[in-house]
Amino acid sequence: MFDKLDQIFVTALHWLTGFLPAALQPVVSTLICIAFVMSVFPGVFALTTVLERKILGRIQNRYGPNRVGIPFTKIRLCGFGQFIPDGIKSLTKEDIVPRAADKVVHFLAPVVMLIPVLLSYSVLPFGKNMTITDYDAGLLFFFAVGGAVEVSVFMAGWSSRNKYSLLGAMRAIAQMVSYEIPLILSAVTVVMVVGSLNLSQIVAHQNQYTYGIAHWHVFTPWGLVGFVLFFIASLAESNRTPFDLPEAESEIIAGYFTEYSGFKFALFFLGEYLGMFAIIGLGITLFLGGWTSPVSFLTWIPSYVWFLSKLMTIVFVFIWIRGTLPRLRMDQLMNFAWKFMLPLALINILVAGIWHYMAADWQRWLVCSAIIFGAYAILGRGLMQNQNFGKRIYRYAE
Amino acid sequence: MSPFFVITGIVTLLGAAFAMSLRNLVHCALAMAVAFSGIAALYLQLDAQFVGFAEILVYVGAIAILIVFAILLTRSGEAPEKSVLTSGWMAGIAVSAMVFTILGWAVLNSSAIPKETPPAPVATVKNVGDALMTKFVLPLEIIGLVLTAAMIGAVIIALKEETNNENPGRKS
Amino acid sequence: MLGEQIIKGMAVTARNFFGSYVSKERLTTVQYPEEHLAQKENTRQFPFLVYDGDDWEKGLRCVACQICEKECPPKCIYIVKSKDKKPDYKGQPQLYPATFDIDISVCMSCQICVEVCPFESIKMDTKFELSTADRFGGLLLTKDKLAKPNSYYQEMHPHDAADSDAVIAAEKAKAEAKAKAAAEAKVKADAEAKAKAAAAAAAAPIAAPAPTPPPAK
Amino acid sequence: MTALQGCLLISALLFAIGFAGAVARRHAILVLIGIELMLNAANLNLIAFWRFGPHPEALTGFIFVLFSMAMAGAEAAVGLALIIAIYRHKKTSNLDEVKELKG
Repeated sequence: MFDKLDQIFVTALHWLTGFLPAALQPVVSTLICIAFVMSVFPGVFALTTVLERKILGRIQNRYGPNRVGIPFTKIRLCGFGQFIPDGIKSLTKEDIVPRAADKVVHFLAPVVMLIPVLLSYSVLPFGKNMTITDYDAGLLFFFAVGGAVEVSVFMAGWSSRNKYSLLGAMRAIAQMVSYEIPLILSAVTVVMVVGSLNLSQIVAHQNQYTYGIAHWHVFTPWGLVGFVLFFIASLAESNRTPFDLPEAESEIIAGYFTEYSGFKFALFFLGEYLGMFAIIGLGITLFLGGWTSPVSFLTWIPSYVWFLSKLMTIVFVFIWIRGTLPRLRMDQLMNFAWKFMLPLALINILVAGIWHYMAADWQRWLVCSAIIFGAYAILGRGLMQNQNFGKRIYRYAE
Repeated sequence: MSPFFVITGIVTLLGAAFAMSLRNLVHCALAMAVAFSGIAALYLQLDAQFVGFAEILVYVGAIAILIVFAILLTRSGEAPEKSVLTSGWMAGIAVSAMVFTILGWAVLNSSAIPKETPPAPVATVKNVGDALMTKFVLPLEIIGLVLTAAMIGAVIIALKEETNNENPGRKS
Repeated sequence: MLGEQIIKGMAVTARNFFGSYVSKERLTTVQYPEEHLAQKENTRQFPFLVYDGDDWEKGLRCVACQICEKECPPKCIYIVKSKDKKPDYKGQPQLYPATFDIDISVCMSCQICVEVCPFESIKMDTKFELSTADRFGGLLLTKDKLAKPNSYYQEMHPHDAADSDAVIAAEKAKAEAKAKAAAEAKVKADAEAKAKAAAAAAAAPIAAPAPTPPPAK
Repeated sequence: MTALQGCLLISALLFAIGFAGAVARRHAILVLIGIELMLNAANLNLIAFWRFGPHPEALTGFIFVLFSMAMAGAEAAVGLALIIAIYRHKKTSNLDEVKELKG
């Protein structure tokens, strides 16, 4: 019974494509999968925009949006209909292109932003047997298409012919390039231990239980550090606070999409949130067991429910962090990436190697935890002692 | 040859042609990114997934961005007023056309080219990793060394020369 | 150690987040259309015309002197004098406004019309939810929409209303005294003293319903 | 025309385009782009011969391409650093103007 519920989407897909001739089946099945991704995740995006405003409001002791419900009725749904007027508003606004802008590049930038982001969903396992394309090198694919986002950011920033746009784009690219290294290095630990770049196999490796507790990678010393590093780097990759320098409102208006309005702005907004979900989904797959349940007696809950609830939990933490932390300065951002996260990620790779080759008993816990804790203490101390930046120098002020 | 392969090839070649012929350097760099994505798609159709993904990661994700940064740092983002071609451009294009003619003739008339398409080979990540760690372990190490040397060299070349104490910068 | 302060900060925001669901006192905002904040007494929005008695046409204090029309900085008042006359509260025959329009889309709530009015007939209202679908006709308030009873004014601005009532009472008393003086023209000095006494006496009982007026405003 | 010949033709044309651009354009960065295109043409050749050759299980061409990509990365980094250094020195990145060694 629960197995059937778990596999309901897979069965439905097979059932639907079963009516068609064999030559058409792969095409139609692909189209259905694309429709699935294009409907579920923008839906989650719409929900998250409201949720973000509500949670931020509650953190600041306000109500947040609580009015708009189902249109033409009195039902309010606690304001979760807010995304409908927001969407209508952004779709019907005037689309302004600056006169000096490079029209073609300006037009293409949001499209180029959205394509790699949507492509990256194709390798994520949303549930049991629910990976759209099970590439052998799925992880590499994810990072490869993630790199193409930088090109679109540059296109948006450069083509607008606006100093704020260009500054925002440069900041965004510098930040993405810097934080991609700890991101990939923290994912490498998982690849080392599992021995595969295939995301389904990474999840399958975590789908075992001892004493009723799952073998999630986050429950090991190297996995915990890897997850924390991955989490911080994914905050930076998706331009979220405290790493939202590329779109710091108080300094450079909206960064690289300052000159975008209407539908194109909505596309950027969508692309940014979808990118955030994708990278969270990857983090869940690598460290939080993907679609598996944490304890063995809850395995009857369908796998996609587990995936989505983990996704929403991490999105909540992202919003919580946004409501808590102020924005970093550019030098602090770079210091943190290169002087703290990169060494810690390298040490973590060493620890993962030690973990892999030591016998599975309490000694390896002790050794690995000791190395990681020592490294964290030393690196953290170094980072905190570097706080005296001296007198600020304004090079162009005189 | 499937039609999809032909289309990808045409896109790649168009991207390359635009990358070499547009006036604005940033457009050239973006067209180059298109050409590299096309090459990655060609690799995917030749059953070389790993190389295709690596191509996107290295060329689109890193080298295109690097080139774009260099364009902005050398302030050549705007199209120049003067001619963009060298003095001997006609000879250069003639030579390249000749190269293509000879290569094309050789490709079309070669007897060494097998007529039948062999079945798709398996290049899983595991195979590639095994090969890199056994047969090609020495080249791999050398590549690592070369990359490190290149990185350090690039940093040293691009580093600002220390002038007098006019701008001491932040104390760390 | 690194990260300690971050965790402390996260705890603070988490406390606020959950606390806002538990205790209503934490929430600082008001759910506006359903809940209103109490207004300050000196709130002013747009002018209205005061009338005495029950019939607004008869009791309108305005005599169409057009001072407010002339003084209005954005020129949002439009008055047409009547041809005939009707008795005012003193019994004197006076003109009255045949048309009295205020365009509140132009009005800037400066209160100058109130300051200059010698007849205590124009005052400031506190109604602010005046949005309408018709931006020209809907915001042009005519005489019938502007006229509001004195009791409404007393309720809205008790202190100011008491002042204005006192002024009117004094005027009335003065007028009565004058009438008396005209009747008893012969004993002038005596009548004047009497009138003063009557004025003092008349002020007290009429001002009584309102709270005690402050000495100076 | 077989698939291998198609690949080789595409790669030959790509090489010719890259070569023509590298020779005919005067901007240093464009020359670098031309060189990258030529390198990619060679890589495409290697992959095509690996795919259609007699011994694909040996993975020689495949791994050669991976190494050549790493080299291309190193080359681009050093080349662009040189261009930036020259620009800082001479305030131009036009190749016709930087042909003197004295400076």
